[in-house]
Amino acid sequence: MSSTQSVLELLAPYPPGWGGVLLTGALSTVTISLGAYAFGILIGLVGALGKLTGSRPIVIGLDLYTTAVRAIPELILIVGLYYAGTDGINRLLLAAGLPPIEINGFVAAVAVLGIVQGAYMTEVLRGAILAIPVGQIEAAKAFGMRPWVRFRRIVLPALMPNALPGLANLWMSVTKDSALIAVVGYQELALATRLAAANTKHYFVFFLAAAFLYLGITLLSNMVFRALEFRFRRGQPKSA
Amino acid sequence: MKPTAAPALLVDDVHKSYGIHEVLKGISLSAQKGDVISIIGSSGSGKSTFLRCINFLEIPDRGRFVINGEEVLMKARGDGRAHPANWRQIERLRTGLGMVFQSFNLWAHMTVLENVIEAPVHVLRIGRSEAIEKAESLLAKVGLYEKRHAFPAFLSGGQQQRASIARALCVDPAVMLFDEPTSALDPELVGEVLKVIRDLADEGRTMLLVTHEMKFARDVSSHVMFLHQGRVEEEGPPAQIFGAPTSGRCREFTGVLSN
Amino acid sequence: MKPTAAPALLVDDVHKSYGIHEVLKGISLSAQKGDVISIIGSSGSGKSTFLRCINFLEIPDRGRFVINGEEVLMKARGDGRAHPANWRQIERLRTGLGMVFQSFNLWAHMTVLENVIEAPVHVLRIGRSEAIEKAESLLAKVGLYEKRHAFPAFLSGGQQQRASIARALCVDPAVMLFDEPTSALDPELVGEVLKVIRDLADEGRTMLLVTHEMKFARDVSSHVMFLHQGRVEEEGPPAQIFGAPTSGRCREFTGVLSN
Amino acid sequence: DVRFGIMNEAYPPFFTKDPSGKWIGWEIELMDAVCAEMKEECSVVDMSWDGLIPGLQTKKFDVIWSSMSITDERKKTIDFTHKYYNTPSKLIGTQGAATGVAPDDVADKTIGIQVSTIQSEYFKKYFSEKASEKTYATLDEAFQDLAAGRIDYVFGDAIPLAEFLTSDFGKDCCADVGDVADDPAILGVGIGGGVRKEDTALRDKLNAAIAAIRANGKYAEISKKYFDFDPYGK
Amino acid sequence: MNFSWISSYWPLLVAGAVQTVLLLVISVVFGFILAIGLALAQIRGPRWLKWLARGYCTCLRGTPLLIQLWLLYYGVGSLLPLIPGLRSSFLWPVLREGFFFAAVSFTLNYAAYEAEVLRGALLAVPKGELEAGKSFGMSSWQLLRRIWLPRAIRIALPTIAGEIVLQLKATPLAFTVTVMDLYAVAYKVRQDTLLVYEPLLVVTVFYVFLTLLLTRAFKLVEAQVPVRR
Ligand SMILES: Nc1ncnc2c1ncn2[C@@H]1O[C@H](COP(=O)(O)OP(=O)(O)OP(=O)(O)O)[C@@H](O)[C@H]1O
Ligand SMILES: Nc1ncnc2c1ncn2[C@@H]1O[C@H](COP(=O)(O)OP(=O)(O)OP(=O)(O)O)[C@@H](O)[C@H]1O
Ligand SMILES: [Mg+2]
Ligand SMILES: [Mg+2]
Repeated sequence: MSSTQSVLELLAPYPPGWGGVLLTGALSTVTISLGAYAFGILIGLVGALGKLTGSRPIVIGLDLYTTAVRAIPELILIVGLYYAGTDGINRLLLAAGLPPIEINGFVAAVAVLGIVQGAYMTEVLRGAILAIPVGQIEAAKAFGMRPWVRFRRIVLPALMPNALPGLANLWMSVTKDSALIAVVGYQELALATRLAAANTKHYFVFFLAAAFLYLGITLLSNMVFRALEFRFRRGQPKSA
Repeated sequence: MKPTAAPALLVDDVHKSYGIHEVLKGISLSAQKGDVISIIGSSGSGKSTFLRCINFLEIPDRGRFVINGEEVLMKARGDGRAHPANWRQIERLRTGLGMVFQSFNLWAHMTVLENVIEAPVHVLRIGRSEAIEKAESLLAKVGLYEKRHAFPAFLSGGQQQRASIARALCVDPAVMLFDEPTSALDPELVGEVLKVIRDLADEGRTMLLVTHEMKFARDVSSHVMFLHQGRVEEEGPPAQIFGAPTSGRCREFTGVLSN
Repeated sequence: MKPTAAPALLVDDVHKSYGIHEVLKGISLSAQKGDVISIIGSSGSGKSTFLRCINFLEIPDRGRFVINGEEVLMKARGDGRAHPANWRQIERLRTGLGMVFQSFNLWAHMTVLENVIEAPVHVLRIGRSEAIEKAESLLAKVGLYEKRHAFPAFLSGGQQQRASIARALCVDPAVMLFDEPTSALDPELVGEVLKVIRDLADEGRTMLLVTHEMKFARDVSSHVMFLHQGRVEEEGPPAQIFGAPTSGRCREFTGVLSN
Repeated sequence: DVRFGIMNEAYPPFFTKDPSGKWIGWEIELMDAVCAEMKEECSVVDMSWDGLIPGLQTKKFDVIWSSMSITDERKKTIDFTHKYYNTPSKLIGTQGAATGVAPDDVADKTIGIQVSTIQSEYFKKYFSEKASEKTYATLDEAFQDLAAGRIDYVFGDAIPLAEFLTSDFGKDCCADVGDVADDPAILGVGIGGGVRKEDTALRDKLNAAIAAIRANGKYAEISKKYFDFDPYGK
Repeated sequence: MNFSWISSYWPLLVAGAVQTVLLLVISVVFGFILAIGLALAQIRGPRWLKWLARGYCTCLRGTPLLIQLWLLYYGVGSLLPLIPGLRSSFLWPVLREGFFFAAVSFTLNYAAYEAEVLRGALLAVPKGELEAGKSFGMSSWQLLRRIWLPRAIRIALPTIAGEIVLQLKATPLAFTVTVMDLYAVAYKVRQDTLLVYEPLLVVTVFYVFLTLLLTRAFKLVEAQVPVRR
C-alpha cells in the first residue's frame, strides 16, 4: 500500500479505505459489550442479594466467585472456557456416543466477559445496597411488600444513585476489555485498528481514529449515565 | 365487637436478645378489635423492639403471635431459637399491620404522595387513581396537602412524621403499630392525631401505641402497659396506671407528670 | 451578668426563602448571657430553619447576626441576597455554637464515644484522654455510659438523642441551639435534660430551644417566642405566653394545653 | 479438508487482511499452492496469538501457518513441518550509529528485540556480555523506540526491518547496519507449519507438498511477486 | 501440565512480580489522592474546574489505557530528549524508562475511574452528618478528613476494591513500553515453549494471592463499622 495516501483516503468507508473496517469493529465492540454488560448486571444483582441475604455456604461460594473470577486473567478464562471447555464437553459427548457440538465463539466470549463483569457488579451493587438507610427497607417490609416488589420498588431505585458511578466505570472498562474476543477470532475495534495500522504503517492516524471512536462511545454512554443519575438522585438534597 | 371472640392481636411471651443483651424478657399482650393499647416506659426499655417483633422486622427468639386471628407459624432452629416457618405468611399478615416508625423511614426517592400510594398500589393492588384520591384526602387530614409533591428531604420534622402517619393509614390496616407518632408534632397536631386515633378505634381498628406523652396515653388508650427493663412492670386501664399505680417504678415514672 | 452589655446573640430581621416559598419573613432575637429562649410554633412554621440560619447551615437571604459579641461579616451578591463574606469567620464562630439536631445526625461511622470526643479533639484540640474523660462523664449524666462503644445504628431513638445532646455539650459552647432535644425522651429523661439546661443557664450559657413541649418551655425558659408562618407572632416571658397571650393565634396554640 | 490457523494480526508482507476482509500475502499464496499440491480443500481460521495453540490442540484447525519459528523448546509441545522460509537476521540502528555487527561494535549499546524470537536466542549467545537487551512485544514498538532514541539498535528479521527502513517513518531516522554472522544452529532452522504431534500423516503430506512446489518452480513464482531474493534461505 | 520451565525462569518471574506490585501500588496510591481532588472538584469546584475535572474523567475513561500509555511514551516521551540538559540530568535514567511512563499513565487513568466512584460515594453521605460537622466549626478540610471522606470511602469500599483489582489486571499493558511485569514474563515463557496454560496459571496464582490479600484487608476495614440489617 502506498504510503502517500491522504488521511481521508485511509479512513474512507470502503476499501481500500479502512473506515468501514473500523466502524464495523466499533459496532461489534458495542454489541459484545452490551451483551456482556447485561449478563453481568443480572449476575451482579443475584450475586449481591445472595451475598447480603444468603446462607453461609452461598456467601462463601459467592466470595469465592468474586475473588477468583476477578483475579484470574480474562485471557485464561476465555481460553479455558472456549477451548478446554468445548474440548471437555465434546469428549464427554463422544464417550456417550453423541456428535460433537460447536460452541459459538461470540457466545462464549460474551458469557466469559459477562461472568467477569458480574463479579465486579456483585461488589458494586453490594456496596450500593449497604448504603441504603436500613429504615427504608424496613418500611417496605412493614407494608407487606413481597421480596420482589420490595426490590423493584424500593431497593433498586434507592441503590441506583450509589451504584451508578461504579456501573458506569464497568461499562467503560468492558468496552475496552471486549478486545479479548479476538482470542476466539472476532474482529472488534482494537484488532481492526491494529490491522489497519500495521497494513498502512500509519499508526498515529488509526490509533487516533480509534481513540475518537471509543471516546464517542463513551460520550454517548456518559449522557445516558448522567441522565440516569439525575433521575435517580431526584429527592436528594444537594450536598451543601 | 365481641369481647370474647378471637383477639385481633395476641402476643405471648416474646423474648428478644441482641447478643448477650436481653431486651425483651417475656412480654405478652392481647388486644380485641377497637382496643387502643399504649406502651410506655423509659428510653431503651424495649418498646420499639417489641413493636418491631410483632411485624417480624426483628425476629423474636421466642414467642407466640396471633395476628388478625391467624397464628404465625414458627419453627425451632438448631440454636433453640424460634423462627418464622413461612415468610409468605408473614408478608401476608404484614399487609394487615400498619406501622409508623419512630424515625419515619419515608422513602427518599419518592414524593410524599408517591410514598403514601406506594403500598396501596403495589401491595394491595388498588387502582392508582383511587389510591391517589384516598391519599390526598388523608394528606389533607394531616395538613400536608400542599406538600404532597415535595420529597421527604425537603420537609420539616413534623411534616415527615405526618407523611408517615398518612402512609400507614392509607393501607387501612386492621391493626396499627404507632412508634411515638407525635414526637415531632406541636400540641395542636397532637390533638389532631389523637382525634384520628379515636376515630380509627371507633371504626373497630386495633392500635398499639408507643408514646412518651403521658397525657396523650391517658386520653386515648383503653389499656396501658408500662415496660421496664424488658418486662411488663405494670398494666391496666389508664386510670389505674396514671392514677394509682401499684408498682413503685411505675409510680416513679408516671409520677414525674405531677411534679 | 451585665444585662446592658453586648448581647451574646443578636439576630436581626432574618429572611429565608426556598424557591418562591418564603419560610422566614423577618425574625429578630436578642439574647443575653444566661438567657434561655424557647421557640414554639406549629410544625412547618420555620423553627428549625431559623436555628439553622443562625449557624449558617442555611444561608439566610437577609439578616444581621452578632454571635458572642462578634458581628458576622456579610456581603451582598449579584442577586440582591446577602452572603457571608468570610467563611473562616463562620467556622470560628460555630465553635462557640453547639447544636442538637432534630434528627440527631450522629456520625454513623463512629461509636457514641467517638462521636462525642470528635469535635473537642479535632476542632478544639483538647487532648484525647482529657476529652474522653469529659465525654464519659457527660454520657453518664445522660445515662448512656454503658452504650458508649455502640454505633448509632444500634441505639434506640431516645439513646441517639441523648448521644447527640452529649456531643453538643462536650464542646462547652457559649451559645447552645437545641432543636427539639426531648422529642424522643421519656418524661423522666425530659426532667433530666431540663435540669441540665438549667445548670447550663446558671453557668452563664445562652440557649435557644425549639420545643413542642409547652410545659418544658414554661419551666425552663426566660423568654418565649411564638413563630407563626415565618413571623414572630408573639413573644415575652413564659408567664405571658402561657398565661395571657395577646395574639389570638398564640392563644389558640398554647390554649390547647388547657383542654 | 485441511484448516489453516493464521494469527489475526497483520504481518505484511507475509500475511495480512485487506480492508475488505480478505487474507492476502506471501504466506497465504504459499498456503494455496501447498493445498493445490496436496489436492485438498483448504480453509483459513484466524485467531489471536493466544488462541493458536489451544485452537490447534482442540482441533479448531489443523496447521498453524503463521510465520512461526521452529525451536527445540517448541518442539516439545507441537510438531513442525520442514521449514518453508528462512530469512536472515539483521541489525538496524539510528542514523549515525556505529556500523558493524560484531559484538564489539555494539558494546555498551541497547538493542531492542522482539520477545521470544530466535534473535533473542542469538543475542543471548553472542551479544549479551557486551550490550544490553530490551524486550518488545512487537517489532513496531521497537521501531518507535529506535526512532525516539531510547535504544540504539533493533535486531530482528530482515524483511520487516527492511520494510520499516523504506517507510516514511523509518526513512529519516534509521539505517541498515547489516546482517549478523550466521549461526546455523540458531538462525538456520527457519519457519515451519505447526501441527499436532499425533498428526504425522498430515505433517508428511505437507512436507512433501512444500518440497514439490519448491521443485516445480511454484515457490519461486510466488516469491518473485514479493521479494527480490529467495526467502527459502540456504 | 508441565512446569519444568520454572527452574530456568524463576529469576525473571520474581523480577516480574516485583514490577507488577510496584506498578499497582504506585498507581493506586497516587491515583487515589488525585481522585479525591477530581471528585471534589466535580462536586464543589467552581464551574470551570468542575468542567475541567469532568472532561478529564470522560477522556481518560473514554479512551483505551493502551492508547494513553502510547501517547505518553511515544508522544510526550520522545519530546523529552529535546529539553535541553535533561538527557544529562540525574532524572534521565528514570525518565528514559518505560516504567516511569507506565506508572504515570496508570496513575492518571486510575484516578479518573476512582474519581467517579468517589464522586458517587461523597454524594451518598447523608447531608445531616455533614451539617453536624459544620455546626461544630470544622473547617472544610477537617470536615473532609474526619467525616466526609471516611464515610464516603466506607460506602464505596466494595467498589474501590474492584477498581484496584481492575488496575492489577491492567498492569500487563506496561509490557508494550518494555516493562517486564509478571504477565510479560509469562508471555515470554508461552512464546518460548508454546505452553498455553502453565505460565498463565502461575500469573493467576499470584493475582489470586494479591486479590485475596486485598479483599481480606478491605473486609477488615468494612467490619470496623457494623451495619444493621
Ligand atoms: N431544604 C428545603 N427546601 C425546601 N423547603 C424546605 C426545606 N427545608 C424546609 N423547608 C420547608 O420550610 C418550612 C419550614 O421548615 P422547618 O424545618 O423550619 O419547620 P419547623 O418549624 O422546624 O417544623 P417542625 O416543628 O415540623 O420541625 C416547611 O414548610 C418545610 O417544608
Ligand atoms: N439492632 C440492635 N442491636 C443491638 N442493640 C439494639 C439494637 N436495637 C436496639 N438495641 C438496644 O435495645 C434496647 C431497646 O431498644 P428500643 O429501641 O426497643 O428502645 P425503646 O424502648 O424504643 O427506647 P426509645 O424510647 O429511646 O425509643 C436499647 O438499649 C438499644 O440500645
Ligand atoms: Mg423507640
Ligand atoms: Mg423542625
